[in-house]
Amino acid sequence: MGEYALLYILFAPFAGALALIFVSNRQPLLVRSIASSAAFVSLLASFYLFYAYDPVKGGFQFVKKYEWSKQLGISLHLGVDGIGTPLVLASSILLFAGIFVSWHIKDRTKEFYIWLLILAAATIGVFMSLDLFFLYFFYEMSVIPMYLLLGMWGSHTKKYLEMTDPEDLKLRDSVGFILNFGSNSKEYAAMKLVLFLSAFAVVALMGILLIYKYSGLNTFDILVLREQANLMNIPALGTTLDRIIWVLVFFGFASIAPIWPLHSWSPVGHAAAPAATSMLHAGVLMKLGHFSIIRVAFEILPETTRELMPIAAVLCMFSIIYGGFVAFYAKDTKYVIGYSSSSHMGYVFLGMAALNYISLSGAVIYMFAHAMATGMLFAMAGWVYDQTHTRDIPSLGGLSNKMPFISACFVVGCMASIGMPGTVNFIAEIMIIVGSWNKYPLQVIVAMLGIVLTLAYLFKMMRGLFYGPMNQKYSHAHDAISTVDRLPLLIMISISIGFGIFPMHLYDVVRSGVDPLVARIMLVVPVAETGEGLGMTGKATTPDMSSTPVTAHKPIPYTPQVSREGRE
Amino acid sequence: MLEELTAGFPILSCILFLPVVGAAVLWVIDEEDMVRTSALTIALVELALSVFVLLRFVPESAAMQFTERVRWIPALGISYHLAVDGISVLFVGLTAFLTVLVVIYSWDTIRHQIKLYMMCLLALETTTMGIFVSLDLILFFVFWELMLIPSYFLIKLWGGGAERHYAALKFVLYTLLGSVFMLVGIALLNINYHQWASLHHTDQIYSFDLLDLLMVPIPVSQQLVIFWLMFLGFAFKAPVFPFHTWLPDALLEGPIGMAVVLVGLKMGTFGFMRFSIPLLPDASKSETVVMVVIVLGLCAILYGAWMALVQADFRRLLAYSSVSHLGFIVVGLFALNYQGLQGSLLTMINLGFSTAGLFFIAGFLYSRQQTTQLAAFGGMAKQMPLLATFFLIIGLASIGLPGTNGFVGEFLILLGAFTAKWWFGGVAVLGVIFGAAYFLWYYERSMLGPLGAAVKGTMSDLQPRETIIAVSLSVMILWIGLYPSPFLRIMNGSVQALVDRVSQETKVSLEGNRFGRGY
Amino acid sequence: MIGMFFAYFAVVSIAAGVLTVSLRHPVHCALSLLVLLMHVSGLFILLNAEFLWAVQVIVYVGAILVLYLFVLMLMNLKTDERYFHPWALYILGPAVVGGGYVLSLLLRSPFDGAKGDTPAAAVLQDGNTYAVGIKMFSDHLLQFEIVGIFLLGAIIGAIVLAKTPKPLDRERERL
Amino acid sequence: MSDLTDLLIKLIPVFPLLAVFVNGLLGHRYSHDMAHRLAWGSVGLSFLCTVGVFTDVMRTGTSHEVIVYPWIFGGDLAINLAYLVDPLTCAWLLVVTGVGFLIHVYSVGYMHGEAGFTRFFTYMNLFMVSMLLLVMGNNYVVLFIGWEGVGLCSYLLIGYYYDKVSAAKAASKAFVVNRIGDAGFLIAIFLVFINFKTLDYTKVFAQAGQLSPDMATAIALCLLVGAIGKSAQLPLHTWLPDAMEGPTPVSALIHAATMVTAGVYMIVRNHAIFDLSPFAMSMVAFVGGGTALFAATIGLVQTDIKRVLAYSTVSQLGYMFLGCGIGAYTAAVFHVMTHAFFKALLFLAAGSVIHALSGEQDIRKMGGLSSRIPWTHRLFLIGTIAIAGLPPLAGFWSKDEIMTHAFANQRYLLYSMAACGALLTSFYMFRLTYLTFYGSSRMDPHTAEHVHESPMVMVSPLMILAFLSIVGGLILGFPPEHGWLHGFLGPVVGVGGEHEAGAGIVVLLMSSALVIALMGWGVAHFLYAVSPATAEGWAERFSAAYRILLNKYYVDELYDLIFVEPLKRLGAMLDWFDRAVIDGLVRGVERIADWGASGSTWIEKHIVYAGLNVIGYGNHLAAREGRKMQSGVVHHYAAIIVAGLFLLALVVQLFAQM
Amino acid sequence: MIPLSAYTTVSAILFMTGLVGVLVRRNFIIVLMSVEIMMNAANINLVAFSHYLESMAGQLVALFIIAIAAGEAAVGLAIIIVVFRSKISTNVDEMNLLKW
Repeated sequence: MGEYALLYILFAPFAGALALIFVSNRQPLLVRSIASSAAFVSLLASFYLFYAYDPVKGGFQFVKKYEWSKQLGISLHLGVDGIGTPLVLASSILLFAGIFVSWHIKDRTKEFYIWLLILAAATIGVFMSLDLFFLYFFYEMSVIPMYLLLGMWGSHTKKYLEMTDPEDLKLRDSVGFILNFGSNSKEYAAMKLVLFLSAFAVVALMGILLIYKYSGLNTFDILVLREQANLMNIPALGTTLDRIIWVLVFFGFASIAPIWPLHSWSPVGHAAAPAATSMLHAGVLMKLGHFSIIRVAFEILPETTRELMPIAAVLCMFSIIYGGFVAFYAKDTKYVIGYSSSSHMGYVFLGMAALNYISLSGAVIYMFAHAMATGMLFAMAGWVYDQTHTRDIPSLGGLSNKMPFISACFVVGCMASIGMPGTVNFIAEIMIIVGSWNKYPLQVIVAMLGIVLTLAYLFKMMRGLFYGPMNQKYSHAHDAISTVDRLPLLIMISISIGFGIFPMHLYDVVRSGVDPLVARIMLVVPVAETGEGLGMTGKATTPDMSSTPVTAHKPIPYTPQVSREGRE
Repeated sequence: MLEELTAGFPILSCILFLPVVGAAVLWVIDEEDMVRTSALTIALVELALSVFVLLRFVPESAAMQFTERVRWIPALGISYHLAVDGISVLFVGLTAFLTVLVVIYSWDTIRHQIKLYMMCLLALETTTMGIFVSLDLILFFVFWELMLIPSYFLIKLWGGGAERHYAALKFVLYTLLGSVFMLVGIALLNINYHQWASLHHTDQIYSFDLLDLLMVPIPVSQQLVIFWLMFLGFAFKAPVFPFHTWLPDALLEGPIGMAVVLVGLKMGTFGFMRFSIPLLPDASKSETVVMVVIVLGLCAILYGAWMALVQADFRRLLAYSSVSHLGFIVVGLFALNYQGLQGSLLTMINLGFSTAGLFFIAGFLYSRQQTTQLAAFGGMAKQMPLLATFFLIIGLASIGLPGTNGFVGEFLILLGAFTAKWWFGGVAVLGVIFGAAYFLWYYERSMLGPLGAAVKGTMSDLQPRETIIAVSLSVMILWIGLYPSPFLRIMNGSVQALVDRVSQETKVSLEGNRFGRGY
Repeated sequence: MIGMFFAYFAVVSIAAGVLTVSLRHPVHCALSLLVLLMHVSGLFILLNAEFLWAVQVIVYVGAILVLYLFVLMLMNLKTDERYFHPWALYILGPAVVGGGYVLSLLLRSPFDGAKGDTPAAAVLQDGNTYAVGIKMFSDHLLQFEIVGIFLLGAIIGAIVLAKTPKPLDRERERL
Repeated sequence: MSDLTDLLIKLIPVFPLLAVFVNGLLGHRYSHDMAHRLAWGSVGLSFLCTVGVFTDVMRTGTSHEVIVYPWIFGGDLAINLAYLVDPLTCAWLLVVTGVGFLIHVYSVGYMHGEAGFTRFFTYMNLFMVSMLLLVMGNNYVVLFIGWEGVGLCSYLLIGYYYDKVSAAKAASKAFVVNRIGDAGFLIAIFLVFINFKTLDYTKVFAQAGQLSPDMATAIALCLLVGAIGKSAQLPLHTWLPDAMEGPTPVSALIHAATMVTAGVYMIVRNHAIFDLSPFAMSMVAFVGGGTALFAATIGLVQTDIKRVLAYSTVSQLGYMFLGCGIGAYTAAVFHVMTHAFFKALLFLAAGSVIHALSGEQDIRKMGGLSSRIPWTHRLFLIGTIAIAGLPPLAGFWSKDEIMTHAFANQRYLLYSMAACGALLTSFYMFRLTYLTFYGSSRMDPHTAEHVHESPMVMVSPLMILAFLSIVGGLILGFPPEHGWLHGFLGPVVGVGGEHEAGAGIVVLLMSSALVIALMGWGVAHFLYAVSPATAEGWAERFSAAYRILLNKYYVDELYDLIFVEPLKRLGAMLDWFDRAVIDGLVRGVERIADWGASGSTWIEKHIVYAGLNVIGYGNHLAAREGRKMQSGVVHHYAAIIVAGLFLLALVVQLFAQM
Repeated sequence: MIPLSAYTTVSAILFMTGLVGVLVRRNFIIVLMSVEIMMNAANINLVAFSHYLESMAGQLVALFIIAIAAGEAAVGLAIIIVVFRSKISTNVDEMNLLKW
């Protein structure tokens, strides 16, 4: 298996999807078992990958390259580094969990699973693509199934933001449509999501093509481009080309992240999507944005990244606070989680913006952690929805009597989402804080307040769902009793807590991916240029205090062995 | 023999995780009585272990004892580092002790979901224990935050008030708000360590370990920033004066057991003593900090006492009296001299018996009249002489009558404060007067005088279980009051080390580990 | 001489075209179309395309037009009151202008290009039919086959379309 | 011998303490008889020990310092639970255990049949323990334990009848007012610690000389505040009269003989510090003199038998303070001892009266009791004479000594205050006696039926006290200024501040004191035995003054107005502040967050979503209008195709031309 | 020798005529006939160019066009018949089911 691990991970779901085409919907069990076994293969391979990835060696491993078009310089070039590995793992975990979460889908089961598998496989494909073309290819491929998943198996969203009259379609022909959240049908969501993401994907594509064209290397291969492409100092449109490319790539991909104010597709999309899709969507699909920015912008345009990344640092504040506030106000469970996701993605941007070893590692771990946390929450919101057929928080309540298991898991999910110690989120959070403080103290404070806000709205939602008086209408609701129902939650919880308590390997893996990157980005700079005047106000006692870890005088050689053996 | 057997035995880990493991065991027990018995057994075993630790603890020593240190996240310098010294070891015993009492108290006062309640309680015990025995700041923070979860549910699910949801959320939010700032402070400490370590090429370039951090000098300006960040964390939890409004709500709405833990275990002020002061000695003794914090403390003393004077609800009264006591503790802490620190430490322990004891009393009253409003009582001493007696004993301890534990602590604090600046002590002394006033006022109106008009039926005197609680508290109160020597001996070494740490110049701390390793 | 013939064929076919478009009765239209087709085939002769002339006469006139006539008769159409589209005038004007414009373009263009491999002499040597055949079955075989399949498809399509639908199934109705 | 003494010293407080525990924990399991035997027995044992210690001290003249165990320590602070027994302590110990023992015995009779009999004795024993600690402690903190301990017991015993509202209130008041004094005392302790780094008397007094005068004044004044609180001097005297809500033996023991003299004890004990500060000394003196006069005036018109005695106690305590203030420490101690005898006697006798009258305390409803309860009458009369200062009874000697000192020190103002006080004392005490025992009976008929002499167990302690009241002065303090007591205490309090008065002056002063006392008697006799109507006439004529006096100069009301009410109002204000401002801030933050949330949502709705929807809607509009081209009519499509073709051609052409 | 532009002119005029027919006539059959006219115009063009450029391709394409015209006629007429069955009309304007 070994070196082909990536292929197993990537193509097992595709193969599953292919196999499903030939199965009839009359045999749902067969459908599910095919889907789950495909996902299981992928999951196993991902775990193998994760643990077989050698952080000491670092770099891209398990590389496979297949020529696709010689003329255009396109090849199916797969490989993972320390950043991709955990995300691949997260994707396959969420896929596996998602298949069990959607175990009870009765309508067109086969098709659902086909699209779900394709969605996940495409996402995984992005995480392991080392070729810009295929990166983009998988990126788009992961967006398109969302349309079908939302449009066919989604649910209409009601009562979001005091929306009015969801059924009155006449509104669509009037100006009222503009302010009409009544257009919150699943079709609206699906259309909005796909159009929005595709539009911005095209923006990113433009960036990619500019890279392709102006690098003059006739290749889409990231590894080649990052070594040889020289895009600096080409004047264009009153500025330099690299900046234009960077901005195109950044905003093109950041829209899926989603960075404020490009987030509006996301909550509505989450809300309309079926649970498993929401999980994958919020869990890993949004990370495509960060990941692609890291892969494309960070790798190929390091200097420009250093120059322009403060944009993200500014926007992330808005993401955090704004998303938190809206989540606080929303009355729909999935909107709450959706906005919380878009708020939390701000932390990832913060970690990325600070551009140092710790914070960027924190950002990557946060992506992984958030995948688990938000996956749990969406799974449970989905369960509640399946039982009560409403997501309107005010009309729910007291469900903890009916579903103790779910409510207990929900607590864990909330805690994970808040970054309660003991979950891997906490590790990520503290790394982001530690890393970013010197460069962006204000943002860190804002992020901290964001945590408080997160707790406020998640607890508010938890109280709304599970405590207080129960509506007798929902007395038939029942808990997740069977293994199939509990399995996904337990997997995600155990992963979240397991890595929260033993994050060493995860950390090593991520560090091995982040270190060369940060070194690339930061080392080209003379020390004087960054960090001066920020952070420490240290005085004569220890003059070196004024420098920050960000601007370390020399790269700190990353040697996991040392830290692993430690002292004593 | 016993020592040989127990050498190297991770007793602190056992203490730390026994309750939570016990809670997991409770999960599978269905029968309610069995649940209660098991919970009590677990709590008692925990108490036994804690007492064992206390007995084996070498007094008059500043050293960290029973150290357990396992690298946890080596890359970030986070380790699983448990140890107790004179500052923290008493809290271990206190936590175990109070938990036993709370379990006993909750025996039949908790009427629904007893299993879950006991589980939460035991989980709470683990987290509070964790706060007291962690030497790694992240580990500490872990427990600090985790503590919120059981607390939240205890308040929310078993609280008596109508506003309990609000109170629970308020408590959690408040604490979290503070602790996120603290987290930033912790991060800054780590960054500082990192800079130092990368300059000195140590093999550990990141560390959150208290002992490591203590070796590293911190520029004063940086210390101030970190100090205020951590101050917020601890002050919100403590709660120090202007941050106290969650306390009355949480105590009034939450169940008695939770209230006992909240007021009995002074985690916030412990944090000052454990982390803020030793880590940031220069900031702690800087003029502004001392003035601001002590003035806040003095405000708290008077404010809490005055507020307590006019409260008609006993639990609110206790909440404000707790604020007042916290004022004393803070004043003592930031007097930054031996008596102040020792007094504060002792007072933290004392309140675990006295204020927590009064909450038990409040609980006894509550279980009889379903309220602690003054209006529902009056002349209770006639019907419940035993309760009235214990009420008086514990209450007098809380107002610091000589011969009770309260006096020893308060006396030391006042002495320390007075030594630091005469008017610190001078103002704080007023709190002594008001303390007597509000307690006696409430006692007089609830226990003495003719039978109250609103008293419904005849109230039974203390039940055996309640008597056990009251008696054990009273014994502890009188023990510490009359013969505090064992307790003081336990503290002395560590307090001395702390005083040395604070009084020495920064330069000295550069050279390393007078405080650190020998500690 | 050839010029005469050309003028005749050209004028008549244009006139027939105009009649086809403008006559009221469909059968008349079909008949004038017949005239048109015949005269266009004449133009083919002038251009040395005998095979095409034959095909034009046989297929167009003999088959297609007859098909039209059959259909017309099948439907037994009456003359419409308003056989022009209501927008006719709006369309005619621009059409005339556009047509003039196209004409002017045509007249100004030199139409000169690379000569092909079959000059008139080569054609005349073995006859037009031979030349067409050689060309068709060598270089343009694929296109030829495609057209064949297309025709087949068209025939099947026509049959399917024109087939009289069965009356609704009783069983399904009962359901 | 010394070891034995040390052991005895250690044992003195142990017996009552044991009794406290046994009675307190097991008292409800056995009979009252057992309980009271334990109680007075333990005190008796203490007394015996005291006597043993006393003889040793008297014999050797040395003081003993006994450390029981280290109590509070750490850093530079070391406080032991330790005793210091020197002559001063011995004097107090004798009074405390001796008088205490008698009162315990008396209580057996007095409290007979009361509910909470055991509780009473437990408290009494606890009081003994505290009082013993107070006088025996070798440092300020042990003193403070006792100091607060007696306060607590006073609280408990005043509130003994806790179901009486007035009792409960009086108890709280006593405690809180005492606490005010205690706060001062605490500050004094801190000041001492700061200056001497120790709290042991011996070490402190050894270094006292190094104290700066200002600091000495500060310490002394703080100590004075403590003393004022405990000894019910102006302006903290208000609790003592209210304390009469307790059972009479309590009043006798605590609020007359022992506890209230603790202030005097403290001042005498700290004379080394007081001596350094003339200002503080005169403060002490004036507080004492003022209180003596002030309380005496109130005593003139009170109608409650115990209250009169209470004010008289306050007044007498004033004399003691006055004595201290002019440096006549021995005289003050002397007066403490004699006062303990006769005031205990008076209180117990009053208790006997009350006992006889089934709880009646209003002297207006007494009268003519001399025949009904003769023993009580006689004993009360002895007490009255003693306090009024008629030689050779005890009060004369001690009071006269203080006045002599005042005169001899040229503190004439103080002397005249004391003299006036003496006159008034004599008057109101005889007034009390007359109204109670002579004249016609004004009792309820119902009460009158049950009047009976108290049992022997009550009367016999009275007799002993009466005996002591008669001879105590002579034994202890005769000849004036050179008596046994002076010799005994001399080593402790020294002779500083005592001026030798000439013999002639002494005699003169004695006779004037005698005259003053007799005058008081005479006036009382005239008003209440000869012409009762005159008294009423005077009361009417000076009704304003009378009312002021009756209402104790409205001090309580004044305090309510100045302190209690504003405090309560302040509390209410703060409560409002807490709810409105601090909690309001929190809620304000919540509100802001809420605004933030709704504002963000508004933006989300009206800008972000709407912005996107505008694009969508534009698209929609374009489509809605544009679709009309899709008329379904082939012609239109064809026409458009054609038009397009033309356009294309045009474009091509244009480009070609370019 | 007749110039090429003569043929193209004729072809253009015929094409325009056919085009006008397509656009203005309401009878579907006549519309189809107009299409035939346009095809013939195209054929003339092709053949003429074939002749003048000495390439056989033009004629071949013309041939294919005729074949396709046959197919078109067959299918078109079949459609007309189907439509006529349901609508009893061959009026193009009435066949606007594709509207909007």
